[in-house]
Amino acid sequence: MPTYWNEDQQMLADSARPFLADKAPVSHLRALRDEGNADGFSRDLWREFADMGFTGLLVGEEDGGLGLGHVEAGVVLEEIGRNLSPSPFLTTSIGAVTALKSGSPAARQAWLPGIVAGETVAALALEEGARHRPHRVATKAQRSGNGFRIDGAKSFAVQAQASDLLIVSARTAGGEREADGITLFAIPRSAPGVTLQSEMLVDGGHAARVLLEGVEVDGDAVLGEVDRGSDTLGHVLSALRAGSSAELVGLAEGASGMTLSYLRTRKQFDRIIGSFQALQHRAAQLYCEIEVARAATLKAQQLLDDGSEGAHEAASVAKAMTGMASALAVQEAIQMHGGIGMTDEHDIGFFMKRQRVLAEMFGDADFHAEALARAAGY
Amino acid sequence: MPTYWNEDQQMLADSARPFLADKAPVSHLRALRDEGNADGFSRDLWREFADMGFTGLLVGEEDGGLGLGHVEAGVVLEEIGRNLSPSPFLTTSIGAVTALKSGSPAARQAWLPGIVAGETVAALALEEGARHRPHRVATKAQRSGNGFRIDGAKSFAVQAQASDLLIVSARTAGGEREADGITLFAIPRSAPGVTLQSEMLVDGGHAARVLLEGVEVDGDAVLGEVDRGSDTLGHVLSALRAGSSAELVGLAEGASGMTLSYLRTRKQFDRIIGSFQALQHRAAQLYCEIEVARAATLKAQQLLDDGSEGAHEAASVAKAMTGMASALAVQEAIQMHGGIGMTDEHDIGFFMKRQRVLAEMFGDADFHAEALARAAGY
Amino acid sequence: MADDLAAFRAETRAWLESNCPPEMRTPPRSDADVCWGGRKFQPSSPAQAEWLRAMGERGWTVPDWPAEYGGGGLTAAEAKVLREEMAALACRNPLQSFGISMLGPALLKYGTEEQKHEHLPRIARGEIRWCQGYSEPNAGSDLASLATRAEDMGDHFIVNGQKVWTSYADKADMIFCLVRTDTSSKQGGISFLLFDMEQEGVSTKPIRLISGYSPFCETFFDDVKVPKSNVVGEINKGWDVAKYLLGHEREMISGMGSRGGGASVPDTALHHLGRDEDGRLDDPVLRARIALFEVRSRAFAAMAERFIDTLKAGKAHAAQPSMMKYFGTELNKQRHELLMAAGGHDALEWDSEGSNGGAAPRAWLRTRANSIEGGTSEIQLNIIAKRILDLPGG
Amino acid sequence: MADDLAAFRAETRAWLESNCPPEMRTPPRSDADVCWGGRKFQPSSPAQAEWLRAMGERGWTVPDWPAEYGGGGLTAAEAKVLREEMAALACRNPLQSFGISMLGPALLKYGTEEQKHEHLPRIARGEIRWCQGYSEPNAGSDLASLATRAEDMGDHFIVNGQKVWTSYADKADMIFCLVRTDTSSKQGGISFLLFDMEQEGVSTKPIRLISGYSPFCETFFDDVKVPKSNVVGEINKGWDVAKYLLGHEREMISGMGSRGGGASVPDTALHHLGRDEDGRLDDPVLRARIALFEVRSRAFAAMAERFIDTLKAGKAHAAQPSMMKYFGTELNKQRHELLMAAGGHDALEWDSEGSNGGAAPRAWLRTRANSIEGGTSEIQLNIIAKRILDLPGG
Repeated sequence: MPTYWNEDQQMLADSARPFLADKAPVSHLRALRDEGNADGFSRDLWREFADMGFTGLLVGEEDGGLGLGHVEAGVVLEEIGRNLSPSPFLTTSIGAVTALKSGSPAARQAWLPGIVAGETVAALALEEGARHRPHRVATKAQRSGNGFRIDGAKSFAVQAQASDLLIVSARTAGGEREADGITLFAIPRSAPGVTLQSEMLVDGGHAARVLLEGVEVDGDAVLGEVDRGSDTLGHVLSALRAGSSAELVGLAEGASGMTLSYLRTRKQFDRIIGSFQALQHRAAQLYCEIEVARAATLKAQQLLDDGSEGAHEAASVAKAMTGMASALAVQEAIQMHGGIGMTDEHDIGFFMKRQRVLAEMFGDADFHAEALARAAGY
Repeated sequence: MPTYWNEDQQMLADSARPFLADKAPVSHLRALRDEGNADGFSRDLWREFADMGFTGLLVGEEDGGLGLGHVEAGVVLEEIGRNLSPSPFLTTSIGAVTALKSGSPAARQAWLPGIVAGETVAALALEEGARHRPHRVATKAQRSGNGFRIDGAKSFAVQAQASDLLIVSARTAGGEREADGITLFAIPRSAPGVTLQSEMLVDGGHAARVLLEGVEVDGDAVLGEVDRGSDTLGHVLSALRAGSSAELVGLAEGASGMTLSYLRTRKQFDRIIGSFQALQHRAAQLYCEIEVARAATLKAQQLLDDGSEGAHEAASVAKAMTGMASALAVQEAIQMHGGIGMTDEHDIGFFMKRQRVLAEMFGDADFHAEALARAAGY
Repeated sequence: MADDLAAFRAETRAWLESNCPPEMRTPPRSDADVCWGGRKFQPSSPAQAEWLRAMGERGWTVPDWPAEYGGGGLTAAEAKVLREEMAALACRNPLQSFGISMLGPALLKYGTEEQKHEHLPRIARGEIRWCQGYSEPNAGSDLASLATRAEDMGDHFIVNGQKVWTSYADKADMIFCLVRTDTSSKQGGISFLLFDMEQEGVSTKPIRLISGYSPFCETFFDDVKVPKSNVVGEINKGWDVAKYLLGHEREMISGMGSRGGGASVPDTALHHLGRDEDGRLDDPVLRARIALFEVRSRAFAAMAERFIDTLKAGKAHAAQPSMMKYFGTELNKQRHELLMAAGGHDALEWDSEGSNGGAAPRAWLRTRANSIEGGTSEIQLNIIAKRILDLPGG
Repeated sequence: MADDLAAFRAETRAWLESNCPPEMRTPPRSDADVCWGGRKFQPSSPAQAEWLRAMGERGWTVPDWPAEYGGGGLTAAEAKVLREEMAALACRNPLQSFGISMLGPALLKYGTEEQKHEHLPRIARGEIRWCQGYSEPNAGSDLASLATRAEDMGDHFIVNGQKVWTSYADKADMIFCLVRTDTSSKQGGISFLLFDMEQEGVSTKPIRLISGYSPFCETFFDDVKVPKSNVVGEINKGWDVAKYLLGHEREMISGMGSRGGGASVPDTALHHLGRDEDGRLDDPVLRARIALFEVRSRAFAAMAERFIDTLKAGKAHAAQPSMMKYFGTELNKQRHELLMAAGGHDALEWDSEGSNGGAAPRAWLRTRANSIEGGTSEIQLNIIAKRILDLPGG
């Protein structure tokens, strides 16, 4: 498969780009933040995502979706990243949909139509500590009746407050740091015993601590196999890592595009500052970083769509590389904008804030470099 | 104590600088290499070091030396670094002399006069693996008569082939990776059972693998206390780390000075290349790195001379920081010189080669960052 | 002389032990807990007020200024002993002040006797809080193109114009300010004025930053009257004063690279991430990045000490503050990038109680300005290249 | 069409399995074990000669060149399949050649039919080894100031002058060379000539590098006679050919960032340093630096694949080779810095048997030239800034 977009994918980009630039530019995020919107995103926009077909992009045609792949999801995510458009797309249409693909017919029937319609929002409750460590699961799920009883606490569940569905990892066997013995569950946000404590994040989004106290679910809530949830979790995380990588590529491009425009017009000491060679070289280095990150991301998406074994590692490479490239992008953007870039009034600061959240989610460069080293046996 | 040279130290620098620039500039190193000199240094120069008082700089006045400290040793080493002057100064006058300070009167009497006179050369046989790990000692010293019998193999003993005296770490107790149970010995190079296998290094110096087979020494050969050699070893290594840091500061300055001269005169595209802003910024960044490395080095020397507890960590900071700063210095030097810098005919390549050896000796930045992290308890 | 110093050290230690309140031997809990003095000063605790009074009375807020101007009159060696002993007892800096770090040195060099006697003692005692009026809209790092005009009315000037990035202008009592008194030359026509912020015609408007804080203001001058006796240095030669002062500003900002009162990066990481089975920080790659950072941080602490020593001894290159400013602020940015990684998800919280009101991300965002304010990193590198390394102009 | 490709893949795999000798399915043991072809070619093994013959006969040394010029005539998709299958079987590149990577593409675009038929098949079969005569003393990266003159003698030129940094000139059969045919304009008066290195008036002198190797020569022309039919493109318009070709050179050098045949950094480190009690590489900070490097290296491998794909599809920006050259060579330098750290003391040995003749330090030193030869990193960054990012000239 050639490692560039085919015509259909290019057409999707051609429709996603004006849609997001028009409906959800940075001013949209700013307005939500300034009005103190408790969801952190617009439900109207989410329904418009549905009208565009984005919500069900990864959902199979048999379940009412478009049946497209991770490359296409990445096309949309890149535009989301470029515009910092807040939406549940990544968590719901990538994360939850990938998880639900391993679910029972009942679970799919229960949740997918609402997601496709832009009515249902899902959140991921997969973390318990201060950094991404998806296999450290202390939350317990014990057999109870013909289902399970779940007790524990999950942290950093982004957009959980606004959600209808929680994808929860819990331990059905094994010790706290073992990959084996994890099971994934689809739990209604409204289930008795679920309580949330939501906090605003640096980027204007919201994340919750999720308390699970005697939450009862039946067997249909299990996604994938009992005790073998780390397989399903692996697929969900690789999809999310490739997806957040695409969003970070778009974000990095958005920040660097804004910076390049500034460099081409701003004058200091009677010269266009973009003509200073030191800035030119840094801008060129940043360009290279972003291009390499983009290539790594597309590779991961293609391998995921192929169902290739190498997809998990490729997703780690992509997430680590985009994390580093986008960090450089926002740092250089702020520095090159000078004082104006430090003001809340200017949009560029939003890029730095969003980058930090996205880079941390699903593992940063430190996490993935370590994971790849372990996988390579050193 | 103010953290700059006092008048006496400045005077020492004023005499060391022309002496080394005159007697042992880079052309001296080149000549030794081209003639295939097996020692890798000039014995005549070593005797001239003695005439200058350098050889016995750290030796107490009661033992015929100048009784000066590590700051003064650093003054000389900086000029050695700037000129890439090959000599046994670091190993003999810093390493061996510091070790012999913990030796018996007999050991001091046996070796110090020759060192002060520039007749005796000492080598350090403290390594066994591919990187600096001074506490991994498998070489065994077993009680035998009123002395010890030593068996084992040491690696990377610089200038051992040309030496009269070997400072050897051996295990008198404990397991292979324990700090306790190490003892240091002063062993004549000519002792029965000592054999060497010497190889040329990238910088034109020589290092040997030292085989010790049933080498018999008496109790006077012990430096410091039996089983407590890691104390003595700690002092020797801190002295060597501060010393090699000073040499690296001089080396970095030598390389960057040569590069700045080139930048100020070389033209390309009809412009002095030193006027290109991208190169100016990189040169300025390098300047900062070297200045910070210099400050860290002086701090370590002063703490060593004070006998302060913090000296060991300060020496680690200095060695790590000078390792990184000098690496940048030689890399930028080669790159900014362009093609001419890649030719053997030009001197700048010698700086890159020597830097690599010095940075590796007594632990590089990786080693010392790790050591400091462990010491800080994380 | 070594004996004298030892005696001075003992006395100093004894005085600090009996005069520094225990509450002032802990790091400030937040920015609001730092003492800036001034007419509007509201002590965060009685101890804070007492500590300022005791130190100010002795002139030890400015230990090396002459005693006749309210300083401590200490030698360089004595001042170093005082710093060391304060560090040993973890005494807080009694007074953070642009008067001390910027205006004071400029007045000592360029001020008239009247100006020195009027302003320096009040700076030393923290009675007047100063702000700096250099930058203007559209001027950025390019100070020479400044446009605020001061019209010569005989015995006074009438000032009109606008400043920007005026640090804490809304909290300051007085301003030292660059104004254009001659439009015929760029750097030659600038004068250095002092005036009161409470008088008519002066207004300020805080600028909200990405951190959510507003340490800077826009400041507007509308027919502000300033007597000519308030010019520091010669009329039209304010640029010399400004440059001298900039060096001292950079010196101050460069101090940010040293850890100051904040939590250490390793401790923060251990707190959030814990240890692995071997007792090491449970994130191996981050741990290595922190370890390499700590090397640089500790080396820079040695540099900061050396810089002060050489400066006080008159041995520092005139452009050395640029080097300190560049390295210190870049290091501080790296420090906060690592603190954010060390804090992980926790450090992303913006407003919550558990996050102390989002202290970590706000401090992180604040540091990004360090390499912009007071002359960008790029300006500092230009200065080093030209003035220290003697590289030719473009 | 997918079916056709699958069939082609199966055939290719089968052919490679029966035609690629087992010895050619291991990485070259050293530089001397790489096949460059040419009149003076001394195969390091019968297998090497056989592999070149088999691939050359099929045109698969240059799979996407037209069959009529000795190429494989494959489509872009087929050529990719061939690359993938060769990688899967670990087949060596049968022929390393400046004729393939540089001159060939230029001849295909600018050559006459006669030139194509004369040179391309012999390049494909490895019969003629080419070298490149671009750089001159005192010209460095500034090719436009070149001084080698070609005097017009009617049906031929007489060439006089000197080249430098001529890669393997002492081993080459022929040279493609830039010469000045008109002194009135800088870039406009340059022509692109082909001629034989064995003829009278051509001499070469290897340049010893810091690695101890001499891959480059000084090359001297003393009244060398070159027929006018050996001009590629138009007379005085050689600059266009040269620029086109430089892009392909950068493409080739950028490939150095990918690992190629060498040992991996983690494996080298494990070999020299071993594992700690937890089975991790026994040097935690180095391990982390390697892990972060491996991310970049693997990401760049994806970039290299994408670059080739977009290039073959005509979708790559004309200045994209500059990006590949810059990133690839910088990455390769980092790789060798890490290999040196991984090798520790062992990697410092220069001439010993155990160190394979100092292979590690020599390779390390050799890589430092990667970011200088073929246009420095600084030149590539200038090109990216101006031609891709559209930033204004100084």
